[in-house]
Amino acid sequence: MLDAAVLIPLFPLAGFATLLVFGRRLGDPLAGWVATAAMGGAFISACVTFAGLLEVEGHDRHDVQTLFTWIHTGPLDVDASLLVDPLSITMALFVTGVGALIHLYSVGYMHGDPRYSKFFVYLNLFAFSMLILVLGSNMLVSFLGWEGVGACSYLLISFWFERKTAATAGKKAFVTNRIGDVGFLLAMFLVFQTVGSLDFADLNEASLAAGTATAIALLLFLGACGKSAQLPLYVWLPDAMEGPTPVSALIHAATMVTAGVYLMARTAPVLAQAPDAATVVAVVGALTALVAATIACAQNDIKKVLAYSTISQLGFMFLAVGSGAYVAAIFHMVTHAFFKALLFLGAGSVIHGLHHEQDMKRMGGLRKFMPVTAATFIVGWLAIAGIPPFAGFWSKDDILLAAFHKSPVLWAIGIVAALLTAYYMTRQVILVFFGDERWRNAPHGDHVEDAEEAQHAADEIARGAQEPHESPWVMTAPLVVLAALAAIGGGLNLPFGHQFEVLHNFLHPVFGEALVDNDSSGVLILTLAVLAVAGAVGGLLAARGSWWTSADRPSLEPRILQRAYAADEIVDAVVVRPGRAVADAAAMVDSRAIDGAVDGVAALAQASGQRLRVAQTGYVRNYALLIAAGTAATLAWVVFRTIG
Amino acid sequence: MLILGAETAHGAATGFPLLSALVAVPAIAAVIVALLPRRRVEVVRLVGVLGSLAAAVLSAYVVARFRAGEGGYQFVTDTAWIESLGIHWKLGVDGISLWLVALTGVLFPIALLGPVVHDDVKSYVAWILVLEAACMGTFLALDLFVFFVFFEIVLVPMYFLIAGWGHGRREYAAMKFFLYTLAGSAFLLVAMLALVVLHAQDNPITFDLVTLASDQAVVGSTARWLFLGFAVAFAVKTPLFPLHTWLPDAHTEAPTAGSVILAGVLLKMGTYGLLRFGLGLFPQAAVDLAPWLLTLAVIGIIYGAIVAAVQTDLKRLVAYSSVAHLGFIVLGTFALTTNGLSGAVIQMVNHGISTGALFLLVGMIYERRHTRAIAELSGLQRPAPVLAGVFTVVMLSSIGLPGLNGFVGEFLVLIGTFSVHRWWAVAGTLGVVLAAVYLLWAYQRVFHGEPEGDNATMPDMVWREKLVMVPLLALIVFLGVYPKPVLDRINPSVDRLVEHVRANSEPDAPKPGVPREDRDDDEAREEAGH
Amino acid sequence: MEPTLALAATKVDALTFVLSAVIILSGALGVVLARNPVHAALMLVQTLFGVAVAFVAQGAHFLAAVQVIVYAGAIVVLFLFVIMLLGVDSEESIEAEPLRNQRPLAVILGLIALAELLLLGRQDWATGAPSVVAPLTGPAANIEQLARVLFTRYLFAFEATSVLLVIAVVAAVSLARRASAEPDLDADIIESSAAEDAANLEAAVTERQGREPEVTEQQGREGEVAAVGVGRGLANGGEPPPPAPEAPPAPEAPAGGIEK
Amino acid sequence: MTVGVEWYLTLAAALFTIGAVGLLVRRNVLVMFMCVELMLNAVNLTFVSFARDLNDIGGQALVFFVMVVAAAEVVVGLGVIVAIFRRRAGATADDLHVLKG
Repeated sequence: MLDAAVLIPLFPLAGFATLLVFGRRLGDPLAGWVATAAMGGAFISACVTFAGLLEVEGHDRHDVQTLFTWIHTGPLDVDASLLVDPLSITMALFVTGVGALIHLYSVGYMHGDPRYSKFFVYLNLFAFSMLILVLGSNMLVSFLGWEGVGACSYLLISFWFERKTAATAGKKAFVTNRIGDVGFLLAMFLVFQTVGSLDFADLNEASLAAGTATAIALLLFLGACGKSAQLPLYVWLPDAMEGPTPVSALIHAATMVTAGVYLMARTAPVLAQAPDAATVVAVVGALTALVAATIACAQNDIKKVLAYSTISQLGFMFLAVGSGAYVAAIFHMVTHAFFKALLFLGAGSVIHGLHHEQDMKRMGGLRKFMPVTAATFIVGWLAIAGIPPFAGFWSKDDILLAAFHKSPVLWAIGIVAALLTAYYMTRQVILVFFGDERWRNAPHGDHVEDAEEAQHAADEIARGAQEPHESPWVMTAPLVVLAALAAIGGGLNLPFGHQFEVLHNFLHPVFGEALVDNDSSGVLILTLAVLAVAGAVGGLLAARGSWWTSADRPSLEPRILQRAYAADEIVDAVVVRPGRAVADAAAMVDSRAIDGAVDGVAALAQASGQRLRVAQTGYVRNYALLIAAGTAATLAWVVFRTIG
Repeated sequence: MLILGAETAHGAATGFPLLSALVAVPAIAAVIVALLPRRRVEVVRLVGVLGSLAAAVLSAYVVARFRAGEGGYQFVTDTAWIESLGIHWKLGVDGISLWLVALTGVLFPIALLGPVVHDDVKSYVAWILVLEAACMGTFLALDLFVFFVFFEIVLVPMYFLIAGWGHGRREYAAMKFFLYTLAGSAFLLVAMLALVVLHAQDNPITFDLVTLASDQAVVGSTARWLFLGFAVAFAVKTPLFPLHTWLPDAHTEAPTAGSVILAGVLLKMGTYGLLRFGLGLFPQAAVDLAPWLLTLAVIGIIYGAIVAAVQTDLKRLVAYSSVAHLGFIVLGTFALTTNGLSGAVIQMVNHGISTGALFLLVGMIYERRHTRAIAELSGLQRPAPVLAGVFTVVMLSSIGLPGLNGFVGEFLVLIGTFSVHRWWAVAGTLGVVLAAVYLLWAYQRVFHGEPEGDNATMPDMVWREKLVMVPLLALIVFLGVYPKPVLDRINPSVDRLVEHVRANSEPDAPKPGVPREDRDDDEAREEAGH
Repeated sequence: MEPTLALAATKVDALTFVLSAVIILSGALGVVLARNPVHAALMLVQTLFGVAVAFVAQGAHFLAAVQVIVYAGAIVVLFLFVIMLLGVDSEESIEAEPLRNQRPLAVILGLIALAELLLLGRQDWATGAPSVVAPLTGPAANIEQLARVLFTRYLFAFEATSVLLVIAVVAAVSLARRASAEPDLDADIIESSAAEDAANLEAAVTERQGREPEVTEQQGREGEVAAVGVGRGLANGGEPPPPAPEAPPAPEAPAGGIEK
Repeated sequence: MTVGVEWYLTLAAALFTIGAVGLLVRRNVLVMFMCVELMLNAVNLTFVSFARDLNDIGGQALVFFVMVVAAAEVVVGLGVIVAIFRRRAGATADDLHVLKG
């Protein structure tokens, strides 16, 4: 049954190939259904593989399936092989599961788009890449997926390429990711040099020198920062919201951005050997969680809030990784996938219902018009805010506990970030679903750039149908499923004793010794949990107090936060402009100095020719005179040779 | 075919002179084209395409019959040419040249089929066929003299292709290309003759590469100077920073087919020469001077990418990207490790495919829009989704996305360099980021956004263009996913080269006695190779 | 050989030498110094006869005959024919020498070379090995000896020279033939010579302003082309372009090569 | 006083010099041509002298060839002159300087 692992990535690949060839002929919505079916197949394969894995006993749950030799030169021998173990199958399960739901949702969301089939081509290719990433048994295969998801992310963010912002955002995402990839690449080189193999298994078994371990861990973390949008490489993720909302849900919330966490977890033994690097990871994670949360408090774009929230939550995961709590990180990754995908899809449903309105200040009171969306969104809100017994509480609590063991300072940062999370999410829920129906008065669609859409919106208004509407079932069904998961997902890993820690036990063979088992006293756990809940409730109440009555409170939206600490401007001033200047200077040097030298040589030849052409008078007697002079000179030389 | 298969099957060098045929077929086709009447354009095209396809089939046959796992030269042809000077018509392939021959075989039919030329088709086709013959000869030659002859012949058809069918400042570009390369070749000629003469002091005179490489008659500072002579010629051709400025002009002004061949095949002569002659003839000097060349390679990677980023001409941008990519090849070559060298060889092939495809695509845009200025293009993805899609794949390959061909070479080069010259590899890895910057930025400006003006009505690819792109795309994906067949044939030869360099560059014992043994060994293997 | 006879022979030899030397050198100087080309040609005949005498004095009887018949007889006559045909028998102004320092330099260089030759001659005149081909002194007559060598050892060269002569004849015919296919061009160019000055001046003004002071010596390729163009214009009755004021006056231009 | 080969050679050298100087100073193309003939004759004289001195008929054979070549040269040269003079009525060597750099 483990052999079904091969099918997991194969299904999306087949879907990709089918749609690439026949996509346009299948059209809307058949192409979407094909893609969804492919994801469904992948999910079933993952379930089968999972079942197969459960049949194997404990520490033997580690199976490498080699497909073919990929690159083999000299000492380097890399197979295209898949690794089936508890960690990878956990990832595969939630990637395929959440992925299938989001594919289903997209069938409805993308309805009517001129490039409908292409969207699913990209989406399937993304799923394939993501599965290769999590299932790869060595760093290079994972890197294949790693880069593949980056490329698909690029294609999907700039899906509506006519919009300049979308195109720019796609490019920004790819380039920022590439910066992180340098870290991944260098880490691979270093691993190969020291370990002699790129297999995760070999790397994790190797005992490395402290410096090497730190270097590898930090380089991998650099890669993870790029992919998982951590400080300072997070700037691409908010812009990535230019992509269609299902993309934001799938790629920029649930799956791809968690790849960095997965990578760090996968190479946990290396991090365990490098305590300094672990500290760096934890600190960066905590700071990211805090900074992004503050920014999220002042955003008005419904998706931007969620984007910064995602960054913040990813920061929590890295805080867990850095604290050695890999299970907590994976746990939070899974629950986060549930509730953040839910929130994004809900936001998408709202945007869809409001004809591409994304400004929360022009929403309000939508719960009456979109009951299913509102209900599920509220579940997601409770989950992310950390209100027990929803999923987010349990995973976040795990992380904060681990952080406390690492350092109380980190815990304090974490708890503030959690408080802010509750605050901004509550603000969002109130602004969108409660309060006045501000969309009635708002000048509708003035920010919509697409003329066709504006026309469409105008038509809707003319027909008196400008009232928001609930989305079709293909969109709400995934919401309901995800809401259920967000509600009960915490059950995966309950801190009530060993037998309840299902995920912990399941993943234990993977992390083994790398896992720090903190024997915390029940009192401490309880205290911290109560404090966390208190923080969450505090944030919630603060937001209710501030935003319930009025949506217009500029004092609570400082300009600096709205502009996200001017990060884009700083990047522009520190990286882009100097880079541009350097490039211009280099181009100038190239054409003036280097090519100038070449042309200068040519000009020199030409100029000397111009000077010397005067000697060619054209008078034959002049030439004859020169010949005579040459003869006399030659004779003189002979005379001196013979006589002198 | 059957008979000839039977003869080569048991490794006989005699029988059908397969490699000579590889050179002769395009040359004969060129002569036939030259004899055809000028007005029969269709016949001319047909003969040209058939000639290049025949060469492609032959090269595919060579690839198929090539015995993997052997590092020595195969299919060796050796006939005395100018006996008194020890010059032989000696051709052979090993795992390194095999793929360059195959690349030549693939790219020329594509270059002939892809872009359509309307003026003076006869001369155009004839020149391209002459070029193909010369390229084949360059990669197959195992005699320094024969190599030099082909190396120089290449310039003539390329000069006429640029000057005759190019754009803009084509005369300037053609002249620059010709003179620049010729100036480099002067160093090559002098160094080559010096090597042969010095070798002939104690041995029978010969231009034979294998003998010269194994005898190691020239050592010490002399070898370094001679190596520099070779290196300058090949660095111009490669081109290595700062000898690269002929390339943007030549690539930009050349006709599409010229750009494809220039980038795909001609540049490889430089890197191939460095590898085959630089390392083979002067291993000690190569080791001594490797840090300098590595530095230049890294500068080329970074610098080429940076300069490419601000180009306003799409073709020029692709041209500068070649500078960066070729930097990777040189980096891998002078890392002098199996990984690095294998990566360099496969990167030569990859760059030929990717950049060749990029030039084809840019040529298609130019044919439709009659401009290459990035500023005048916009939103092409909407009117031409297929073109945009193909461009995306090729671009990602050029960026080095895993799963596509470009990655394999870059990765091997970098990982091979990292273990011996760590910081050079780190700097080279930064080029990976820059490649994404300039290509994606260009892609955004050209294909993304609203199509304005004439861009909105630009026609998409026609079936002929799709047909031409299909093999390239297939190779891009295949080489990225399953490079094993290629690497399996490259590796033994590369191992042999690395071993040769290692054996002849022991820091304390470059005495003639040591390599003598090695030579016997080599010769034995050479015999086995026959 | 008897000493008296030998002495007598020596005296005859010396006399012959001195006579022939005077004839040769005076004729040569005459060629160089004669103003009239016809005179120069006649002085050339004198020199050629002198050389023939010197040949006889040294036993080259056959060559002496050929010298008189071919050189003096055929070649010089050819010269005279051409002189008459072209009507260039006018006297050249010996005083005018447009190239600066050409004359003194020529004489000085000539004398230096001569002095060097003679200096070398003091050391060693002939350095070859005697009788490489065939001995000069022998029973057969000079003409027979020469024929034997020519038709054996130098046969190939002999045949080659015959081919050379044929080619020369063909060349002469084709060169001298009036190209009837393109009479306009010829006419134009001949007519253009009158307009050349103006054209040159114009070219000088427009294209090479101030680059070189001596416009008269310009007459570069561009000028030539321009001249043809202007020549056409003149032939069609067009006005010649007015000479630029700052250029030298037209008569100094080199159109009238041989002064009347 | 014996008339040795050096006498004739000195004479030939003088003749050659006169011819060469004439070539340099005269502007009439035909006269220049004649000066060339003078130089050729000077060389012929040396050949004959050497032939006698070295007792070798080869020198005389060479003179024979020189004469033939001279004849051919004169024919072609005069043909060229005729062609030139037909195009530009009356010209000296100095007028023919279109190959000026």
